[in-house]
Amino acid sequence: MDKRLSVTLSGWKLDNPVIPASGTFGFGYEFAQFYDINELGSIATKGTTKEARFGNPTPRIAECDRGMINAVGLQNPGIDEVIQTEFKKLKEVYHKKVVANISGFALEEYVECAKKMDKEDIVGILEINISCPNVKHGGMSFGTDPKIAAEITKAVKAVTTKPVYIKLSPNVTDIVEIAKAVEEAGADGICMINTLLGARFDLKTGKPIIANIMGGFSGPAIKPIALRMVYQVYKAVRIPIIGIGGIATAEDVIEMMIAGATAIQVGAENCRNPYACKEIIDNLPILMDKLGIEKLEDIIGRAHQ
Amino acid sequence: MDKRLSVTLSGWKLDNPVIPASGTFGFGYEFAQFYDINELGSIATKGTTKEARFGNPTPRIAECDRGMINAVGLQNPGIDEVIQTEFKKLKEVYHKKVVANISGFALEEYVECAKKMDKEDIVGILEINISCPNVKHGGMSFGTDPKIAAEITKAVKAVTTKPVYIKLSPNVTDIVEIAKAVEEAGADGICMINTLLGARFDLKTGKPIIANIMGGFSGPAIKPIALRMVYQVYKAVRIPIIGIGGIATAEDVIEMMIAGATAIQVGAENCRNPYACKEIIDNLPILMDKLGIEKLEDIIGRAHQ
Amino acid sequence: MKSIQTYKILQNEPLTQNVYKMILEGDTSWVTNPGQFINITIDTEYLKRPISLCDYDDSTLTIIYKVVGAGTSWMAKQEVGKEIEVLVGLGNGFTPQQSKHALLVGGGVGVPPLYRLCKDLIEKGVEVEVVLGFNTKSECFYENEFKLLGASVTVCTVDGSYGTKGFVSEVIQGDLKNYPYYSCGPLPMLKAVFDASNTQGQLSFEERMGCGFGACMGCSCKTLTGYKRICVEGPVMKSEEILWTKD
Amino acid sequence: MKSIQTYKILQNEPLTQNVYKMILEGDTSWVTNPGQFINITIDTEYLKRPISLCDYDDSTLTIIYKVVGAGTSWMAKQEVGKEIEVLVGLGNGFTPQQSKHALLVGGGVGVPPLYRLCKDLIEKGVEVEVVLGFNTKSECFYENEFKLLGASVTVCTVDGSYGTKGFVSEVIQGDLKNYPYYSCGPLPMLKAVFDASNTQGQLSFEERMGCGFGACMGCSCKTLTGYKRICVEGPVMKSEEILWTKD
Ligand SMILES: Cc1cc2nc3c(=O)[nH]c(=O)nc-3n(C[C@H](O)[C@H](O)[C@H](O)COP(=O)(O)OP(=O)(O)OC[C@H]3O[C@@H](n4cnc5c(N)ncnc54)[C@H](O)[C@@H]3O)c2cc1C
Ligand SMILES: Cc1cc2nc3c(=O)[nH]c(=O)nc-3n(C[C@H](O)[C@H](O)[C@H](O)COP(=O)(O)OP(=O)(O)OC[C@H]3O[C@@H](n4cnc5c(N)ncnc54)[C@H](O)[C@@H]3O)c2cc1C
Ligand SMILES: Cc1cc2nc3c(=O)[nH]c(=O)nc-3n(C[C@H](O)[C@H](O)[C@H](O)COP(=O)(O)O)c2cc1C
Ligand SMILES: Cc1cc2nc3c(=O)[nH]c(=O)nc-3n(C[C@H](O)[C@H](O)[C@H](O)COP(=O)(O)O)c2cc1C
Ligand code: FES
Ligand code: FES
Repeated sequence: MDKRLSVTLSGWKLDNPVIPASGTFGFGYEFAQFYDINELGSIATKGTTKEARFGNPTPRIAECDRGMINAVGLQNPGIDEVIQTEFKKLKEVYHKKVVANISGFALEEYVECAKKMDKEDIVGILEINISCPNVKHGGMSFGTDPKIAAEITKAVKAVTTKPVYIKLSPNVTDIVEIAKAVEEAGADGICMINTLLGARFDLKTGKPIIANIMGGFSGPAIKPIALRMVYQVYKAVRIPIIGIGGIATAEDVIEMMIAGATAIQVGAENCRNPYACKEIIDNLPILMDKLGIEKLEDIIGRAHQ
Repeated sequence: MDKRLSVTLSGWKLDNPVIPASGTFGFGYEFAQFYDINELGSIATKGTTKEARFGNPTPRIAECDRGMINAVGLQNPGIDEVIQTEFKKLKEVYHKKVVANISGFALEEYVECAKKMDKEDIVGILEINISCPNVKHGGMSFGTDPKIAAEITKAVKAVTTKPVYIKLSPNVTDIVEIAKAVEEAGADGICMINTLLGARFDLKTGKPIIANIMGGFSGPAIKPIALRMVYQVYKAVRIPIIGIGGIATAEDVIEMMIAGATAIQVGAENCRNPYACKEIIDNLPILMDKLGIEKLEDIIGRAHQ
Repeated sequence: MKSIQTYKILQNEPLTQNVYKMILEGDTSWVTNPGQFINITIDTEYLKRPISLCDYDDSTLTIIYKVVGAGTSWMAKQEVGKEIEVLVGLGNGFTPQQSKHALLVGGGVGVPPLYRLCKDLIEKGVEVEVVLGFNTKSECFYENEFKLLGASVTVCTVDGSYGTKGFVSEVIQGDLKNYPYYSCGPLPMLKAVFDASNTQGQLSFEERMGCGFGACMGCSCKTLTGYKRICVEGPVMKSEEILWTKD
Repeated sequence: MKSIQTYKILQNEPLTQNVYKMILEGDTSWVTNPGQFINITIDTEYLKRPISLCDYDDSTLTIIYKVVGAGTSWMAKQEVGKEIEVLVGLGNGFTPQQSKHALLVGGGVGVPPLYRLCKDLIEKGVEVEVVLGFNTKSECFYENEFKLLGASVTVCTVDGSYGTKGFVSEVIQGDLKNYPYYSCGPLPMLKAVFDASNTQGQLSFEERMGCGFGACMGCSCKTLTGYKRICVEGPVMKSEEILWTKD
């Protein structure tokens, strides 16, 4: 472990800023067969809801140029099962804290999930997903309205002592406005961005490839949009940002931190390459030497200096 | 010329649906050295403003994964010079009508430009850019507010008999709302999408690559977002859509038309490959044969059937 | 064990106009069952491409794939000697059952995974009836290979240009309806086989995949025994757990 | 004439640790002036990469490039015999003037375009003074090549490890200040040359480009004679038209 890689999120010191993104890493233990997942900074666990959900019909996946669309729709076994079964399995192979991602279809659901997560030692940060484009009634629409976003933030903050990070949707006119609203409402940090709404069509049948028609588009293709948004939000808020969107290499991590991220998450790239996070962590010190970066923390928000 | 490729925009019959997008094809004549530009469906000319503009400081270009960011900022010699010099040069090598793209910083400017364009025979469609992310005070902000978008549409419609197509910004929460507003205000068609706001940073210096910090991101990377938006807007309006965003191949044209476009524009791809539009037009009949498409017009909006 | 491995292409030749056979040299110690699959890195595309094992030995994997899009076109262009990156150890595969008879039904590129299964069953002393379905004569492959294993083979073509005219399900008559079956092919074929048989079987499914190793939930399906991921708990499902009612 | 052409790599060898010389075989009939440039298609990157001509004859182009990022790294890896796609016929280039003396000042990879210019000037009977600037000894290249053309050459290194210690502008003293000059290199060097000289010259500029052939307005600059595109009206500008005031 290289001390130069360490970053701090709301008092929690991570060995490195590399966190697999929610939904692309299951509950983590699937990856233990590829490498020691304790090398990761942390793990953002699959979006969890109050009740078990199957999610959307298949096909749920469409390939794109340097990216993919997913319309999984928050498949998960429900919060009780997540805590009892999934976290337990994860703890057998992983000894750090997680970023626990929760979703809901009503304010009360977020609150109930937050209450339950609050009791779990394994939870280092509560990541509140108000930006899932793949579920009707809720999800993304919470993330496009600053007032509702702030309400959810307040309600969750009221029932937990864990740091609360709000995960923002990029499918908005003004992401800064929403970031400011959740900061004001007490958010401890911001995770951004979730997927962009996208679609693909089958040339032969003329039908949408995704059963749900649209889904969340992510991967290296969306990186310039994520970088722009992180840059804008860093300028406007004082709470830390976990930068997400198109990260696939150590270079991408540095660029995202320069834009303003304190840590980063890797999403789609885990799907195409199960070793993605490990490779990034291994390459970071080499790249830092090349660029003359002493400590990663030094470059957070450097573009703003 | 293959009759199977022909499409109709507001009564104007194009030989094919392939139109180079505004800003990526100059005033057209630069491309005459590469091939006979009369093979094109039409040409969307460089964004024109009332007064001459130098645009933004350089660097104005940043490369991205499968795309590029530009922050040209509407460099153009002003409408009078465009009509007198640029259109004249274009007419020497090109004998069809153009899609004349105009921009403004205030409602009056759009009106004045529209009045002048209205008198030009070469103008087949007036493309009103309310979505340029590269200029302060105006441009994109017009395109994010349905009320202002409708006002500009009405004002322009009042001074011209040419078909008026409004070019929409993708940097919004709800593009359907804006599309409906401009349709209601009398727009004859919609061009979508303009560029997505993006940024890149230099790893060595930590500075933004674009002098203006942010710019418009486009190219194949953004295609899934453009497809989704065209699909959504086709569902909601009855006026024709010119589909724009990431088109680089004949396959992309078919996919965009399936989503709901009557014609398409090719942007960034012209920069990386001056023959892009010609290659697409040449490949279309071959691909149509392979897919069993008799006439291109048959597939417009096929995903909605 | 799942892992990313490098394989060298030993052979890459067309069996029909669009269907290729590729032999890959490298680690095969991870294989546990016929019907497992691998996920091939395509240099020009974002996601990997899942392809079933057709056969394997101590140092080679054989796959058979149909060229349908960008990824498989790229595969068809790769030359012998080239090294490719593959995610291996994927899927449950078929469980060859001890029984007197067995019925194997494959359609199109659903045929290949049945080949090794057939070999294993015959080795166990099972008498194997193989039914292979194709659209037309020019698309047929591997009839002879199955015969050489000692199986009894019926080929059907939809247009009747070779073998029996019609769908594979029409051949499942008499005794065949009572043989434990193993099937792989397009969804309507699987359903027809399920409907035609009076007994239990194993069916191999396809789905668009994000990861292929269980992380993304892209390939989920509902079964009588809960939600399953085609890439981990599948691609092979038992007929008893499938949410189908007989037509 | 601008067009896309295919060229075959005849040579691709390092001159220093990071600077490579590449010889390309193909059409050269489009060349009109030294200092023009080509735009090279990089298989792995979206945009083409602009590189100046160092030299040319009836069937070959020579370029010299420094490996700085993804595109030039890709170029360095291409093997002799490989064919690459290039957009050619770009830029105005230098206009070699008849004069008794000429001063050529190049810095780093600004040196290559001066080579053919030097050749052309000497052919015209001009006495050429060449000043080449590099950071350090190990980065120096082409001193001897210029000497072989018959030019008088001074090399400067910033760290003094070879030749004269310091910046090229420090060498521009005495008579040299009155020679018509031609310069290519980093912006601060161009400005220093502009400041040091008492007469007129031609300066070659760089800018990030979208298209490289005049369509996108990505590379514009303001001059005393209006807005210019570095890729069409440039990369070479006359000192008279530049919006600089002498320091
Ligand atoms: C478990 C499994 C085993 C398979 N075994 C074989 C085999 O042995 N031989 C064979 O020829 N084919 C097999 N397939 C189908 C094969 O994966 C697809 O034909 C292939 O991915 C198409 O890729 P492409 O780039 O050529 O097509 P494109 O249409 O360009 O692919 C675009 C995207 O869609 C996906 N896709 C397209 N068709 C399918 C499909 N039928 N199933 C799953 N994903 C698809 C691709 O993987 C890619 O992500 C199998 C599929 C699965 C899921
Ligand atoms: C007219 C002209 C002539 C040139 N001639 C030469 C030459 O003869 N030899 C040589 O070594 N270099 C030359 N350059 C610079 C060369 O174009 C860049 O070094 C090269 O594009 C870097 O590409 P990359 O992918 O390795 O770097 P990256 O940094 O990965 O490139 C990313 C993007 O930035 C652009 N870019 C990066 N640096 C520059 C730069 N200095 N100028 C313009 N665009 C840049 C790239 O083209 C690409 O679009 C010239 C530039 C111009 C504009
Ligand atoms: C297959 C898949 C499933 C996802 N599921 C979730 C989820 O359950 N909760 C969530 O907040 N984000 C989810 N996301 C979004 C990612 O966490 C991430 O924000 C997004 O993919 C952008 O990062 P990327 O470009 O690296 O993929 C999912 C993304 C993918 C690709
Ligand atoms: C270099 C450049 C300049 C552009 N200038 C204009 C412009 O002047 N007016 C306008 O409406 N759109 C302009 N655009 C946007 C394009 O017309 C098009 O809407 C966008 O690039 C998306 O298409 P693409 O993905 O094919 O590039 C410009 C785009 C580029 C890349
Ligand atoms: S494809 Fe990702 S879980 Fe099956
Ligand atoms: S680079 Fe496009 S105009 Fe010069």
